[in-house]
Amino acid sequence: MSSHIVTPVRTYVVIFVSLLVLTAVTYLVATQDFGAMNTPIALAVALLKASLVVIYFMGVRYNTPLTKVVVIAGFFWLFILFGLTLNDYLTRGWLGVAGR
Amino acid sequence: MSNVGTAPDSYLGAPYGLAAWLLTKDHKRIAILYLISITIFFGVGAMFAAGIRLELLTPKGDLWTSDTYNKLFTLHGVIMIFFFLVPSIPAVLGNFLLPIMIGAKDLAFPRINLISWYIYVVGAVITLTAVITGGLDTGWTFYTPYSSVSSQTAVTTAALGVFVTGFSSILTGLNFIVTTHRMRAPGMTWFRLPLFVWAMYATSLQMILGTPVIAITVLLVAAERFLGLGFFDPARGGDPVLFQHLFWFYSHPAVYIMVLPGMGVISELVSAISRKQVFGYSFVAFSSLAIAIIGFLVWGHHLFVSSQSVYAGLVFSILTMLVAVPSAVKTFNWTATMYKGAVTWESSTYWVIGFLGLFTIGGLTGLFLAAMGMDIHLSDTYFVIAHFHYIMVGGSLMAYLGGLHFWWPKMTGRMFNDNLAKVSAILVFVGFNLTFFPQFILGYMGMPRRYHAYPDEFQVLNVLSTAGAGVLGLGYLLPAFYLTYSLFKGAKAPANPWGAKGLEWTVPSPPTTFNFDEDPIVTEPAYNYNPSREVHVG
Amino acid sequence: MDQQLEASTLGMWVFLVTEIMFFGGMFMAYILYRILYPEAWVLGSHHLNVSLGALNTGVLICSSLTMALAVRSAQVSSRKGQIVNLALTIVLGSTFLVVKYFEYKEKFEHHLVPGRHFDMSLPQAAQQQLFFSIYFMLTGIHAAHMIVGIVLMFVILVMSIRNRFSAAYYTPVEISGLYWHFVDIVWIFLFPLLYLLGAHLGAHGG
Amino acid sequence: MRLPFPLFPPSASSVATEVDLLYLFIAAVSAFFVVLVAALVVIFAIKFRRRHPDDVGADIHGSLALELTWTFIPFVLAMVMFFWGADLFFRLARPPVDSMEIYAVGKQWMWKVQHPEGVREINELHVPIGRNVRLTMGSEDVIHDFFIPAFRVKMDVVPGKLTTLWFKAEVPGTYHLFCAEYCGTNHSGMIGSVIAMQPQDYEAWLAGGTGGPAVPPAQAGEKLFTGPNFGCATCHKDDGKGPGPSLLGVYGSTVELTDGRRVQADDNYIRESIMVSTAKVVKGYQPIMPPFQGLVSEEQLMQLIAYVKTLKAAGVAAGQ
Repeated sequence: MSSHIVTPVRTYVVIFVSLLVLTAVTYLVATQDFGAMNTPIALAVALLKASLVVIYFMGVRYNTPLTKVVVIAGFFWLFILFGLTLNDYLTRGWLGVAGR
Repeated sequence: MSNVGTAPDSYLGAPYGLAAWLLTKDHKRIAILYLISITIFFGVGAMFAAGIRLELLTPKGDLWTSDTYNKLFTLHGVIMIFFFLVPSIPAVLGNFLLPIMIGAKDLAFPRINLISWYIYVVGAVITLTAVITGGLDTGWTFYTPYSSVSSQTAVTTAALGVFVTGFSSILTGLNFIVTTHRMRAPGMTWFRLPLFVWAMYATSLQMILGTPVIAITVLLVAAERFLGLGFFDPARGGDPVLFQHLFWFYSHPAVYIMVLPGMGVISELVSAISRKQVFGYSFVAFSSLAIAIIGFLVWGHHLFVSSQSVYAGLVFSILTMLVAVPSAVKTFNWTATMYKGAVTWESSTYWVIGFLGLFTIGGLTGLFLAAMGMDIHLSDTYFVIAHFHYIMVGGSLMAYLGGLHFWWPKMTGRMFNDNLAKVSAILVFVGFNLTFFPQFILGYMGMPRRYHAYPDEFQVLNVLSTAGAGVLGLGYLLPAFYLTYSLFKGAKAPANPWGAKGLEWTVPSPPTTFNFDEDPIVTEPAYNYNPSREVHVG
Repeated sequence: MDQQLEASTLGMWVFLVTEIMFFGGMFMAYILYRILYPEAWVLGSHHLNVSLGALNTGVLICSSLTMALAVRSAQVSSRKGQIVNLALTIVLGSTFLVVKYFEYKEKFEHHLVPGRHFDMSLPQAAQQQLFFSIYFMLTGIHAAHMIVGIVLMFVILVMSIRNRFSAAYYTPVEISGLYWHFVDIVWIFLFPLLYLLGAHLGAHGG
Repeated sequence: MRLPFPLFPPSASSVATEVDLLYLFIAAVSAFFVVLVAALVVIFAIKFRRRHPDDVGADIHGSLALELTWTFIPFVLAMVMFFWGADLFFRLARPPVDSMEIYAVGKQWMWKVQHPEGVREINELHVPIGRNVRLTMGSEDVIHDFFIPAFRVKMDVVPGKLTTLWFKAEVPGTYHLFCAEYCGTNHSGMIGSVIAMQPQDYEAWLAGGTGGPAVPPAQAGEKLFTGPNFGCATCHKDDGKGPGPSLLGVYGSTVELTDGRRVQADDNYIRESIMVSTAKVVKGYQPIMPPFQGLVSEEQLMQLIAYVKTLKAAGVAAGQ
């Protein structure tokens, strides 16, 4: 980071419009029945929106690799929390012990 | 303490006065503020412990009522963990040493460092309010639905206290991480860092990743209790086991938050007493990170009999077994460091040997609890109590005291009575084993934890344990006298009284406000006791 | 100055990681109970006002744009740009809270606030109450973050008016911006997870 | 030399010696390493003591071979302990199918027990030796834990669900029963005894009958089921033509739900279907059953479940 890279206003506006469009997409998708896929689609769109904010508005694109590691680590630990907790609830009864 | 400063620009020198201390941004002064506050809380927690041990002298619950006894062990746990052990080494020794060890003038965010101390104090005051306004009887584990529905004590206030204190821990961790990344002196590469810094870094990772989860969890308990929201109460559709998952997601790593800094201290001490490189530097450094990361994957071993799924139990059990490996690696490396060293017999050596003995027992007894079939019998018994006291008191507290003695001359500019320190270390070691070793046997005999009264056949071991606690108490009380005495009458400390390596020993004792007169440039690896034969690094 | 900016930015990112974990605990409760009681979750979600939720999503996205532009104005040393954009951010953030207030008020009126007054005649009432507990906790903590953000923006605005920031020094603007965007991101997830569940199953209470 | 205190609790169940064996194995490994580390540290500290104030240690940085050795050996030992412990766990967690079933309810601060024949007791549990006994346990308030050290078994009793624990007593005698999960003020008073008896003594004890005629839980459950208070039988007709599904043969079967999921109809499924009746609705039926949470006590619930279990046998007998 020798000097600040100033993002052009145009980029911000493009991202802003994309976010609004994606919000509309989330809403429209939610009113259609995709069976079990409704939630994954909604989450994917939310993830895309969040990534746009993180990469452009929050400027991770221009940041040091360390910042990127920090962001990824945050989500990775969230995944550990969710994953290992659900590893309990979703595996009840797998090994032939009733209710466990 | 105003008469302690040696050099006119020592950090202990002007400006004097309470305001200058309470508004200081100097990491060394903040370390002293922490030292004073956690020592007070150690005293409070120790009094609660004495109350517990006295009650258990006799099988009948005849000293306190059940209610009082339950409050005693709860507050002993809450205060010792959240207000003493978690901040102990990081906030006192880490605060003082980390910037000096990496050749910096201060932490990255001095103001946040001070704020974190104030947050700690506010959290402590809130928790003490809970003690006065009804106490707390949930056990430090706050298990629901007892804590959120059944308990008649000041759970909401105490939860708020723990919640607030959590942010002190988070800010300290954040400060250390940024400091380690951004403030290292020229030439201070990652692999030239003292191992204490690696340990503090690993601890900080756990602090920032784990603490927020306990913060929100106790907040949910408070909301369930106070606002009537439902999260864990089965009567409101909730699942109490979810609380246990969220609680242990922090509280198991918290054990490593407490012991990793101790490991860092021992790495420094073992090298200094042997005047030798730490054996297998990179293995010791990376095992800290391995413990920090794997430590987050093992919390479910607290839930083997809680009705968690058997499959999850298997996963948590095998991961727990894995976390034993880096701890073993560290222990062997410390031992090997002493091989062909030039080992001193000053007091530091006593603390180190004491730590190695107690920590090894503590670590190995963890294997009993990690083996699922074994844990069914042992969980929630005195075996567990003995095990974690060996880790957290035998390990962390022993290392904390060892570190405090080792760096005392640096922090205060005074030498203490080394012989008394040896006596103290021996008393602590003997007293500790006498207190807690019988509890392993009690646990296997089946004595459950948190019991106010117990069957007669457990009495002999309980009496031994209480007697040991008396010896242990003496061992802890002794340093309070000779260390305080040294502040006034101790000999002036030279810059490097132990002949040790490390940047902190190149600056005066006590250091000046800005640590270094000119920014140091590092040209050699850590613990370079054999400079003539140095292999050039990098 | 660069090094100082870099350290502060890193510090803020590390803090945001702790925020992720903080919200993570509540999301964990959300995920688990949604898996255990999928129907109650759909039922509960139908009581939420999707239009107001969507409106608030739009409001927050706008505020993120003005926030980003405020940081940019500081980078190019435009005092006027900073003041205008920060003021807009404050206005938009407050709009969000006002909308949220009306949503909460509606829940109170319909006896959807967990506790003694909760409408136990609803189908799967206990589980719906769980949904609303999590709804109020998540949105409540989020709103608390918004309030902190707005206070922060006021401070930054005052500093901007006093001409404190320029291309050479704009660290406070930058790091409060990071915080603001983070709060926006939380809402980006909350909106579909709370409001849009099973919207395709029809019959959502407008 | 005789110690003034015992090192082991009585060993009175089929698994006790197995647990003790694993305990001794880990204890032996631990003792070996504690002695090894302690001896090395002390020997090094003496042998390599500083003889001159300026002495420094030898210039040794490490050894990859040693590092790998002391990574590998602990790893292997830990894995042995893992597999041994897991294997033991399975035997402790899976009740044999031929177990006799006893119901236990924990509440602040007592244990209430009911035998299959209907005999009830409080803070005591009489069991015959040589028979597999399965406890089905529920809690009326907070988390408790049923712990019998002499049998080396322990299981949390969690409100909102049913948990199980099994053992086979082998030595007659009276043993401690502890609550091992902290449950409030009188936690340490939530204790009792487990009395293991010769089968004929147990039969005599059952017949001896304390406190009125004993109604077996399944019979009590049938009364609740058909009685007017809950009125289960008005909807759950045996021919399946009522608004609710027939419960014949339901227990132990796999049930398909309205959303297509398939679940095992075990104790906890039946429990949930009564308490949170609309959480898992059987395919083809409407979610119209009222939830019984707060209306049915933990004991009544167990009786209802005991009754539903008997319906299985009746169904099979009638159907085939």
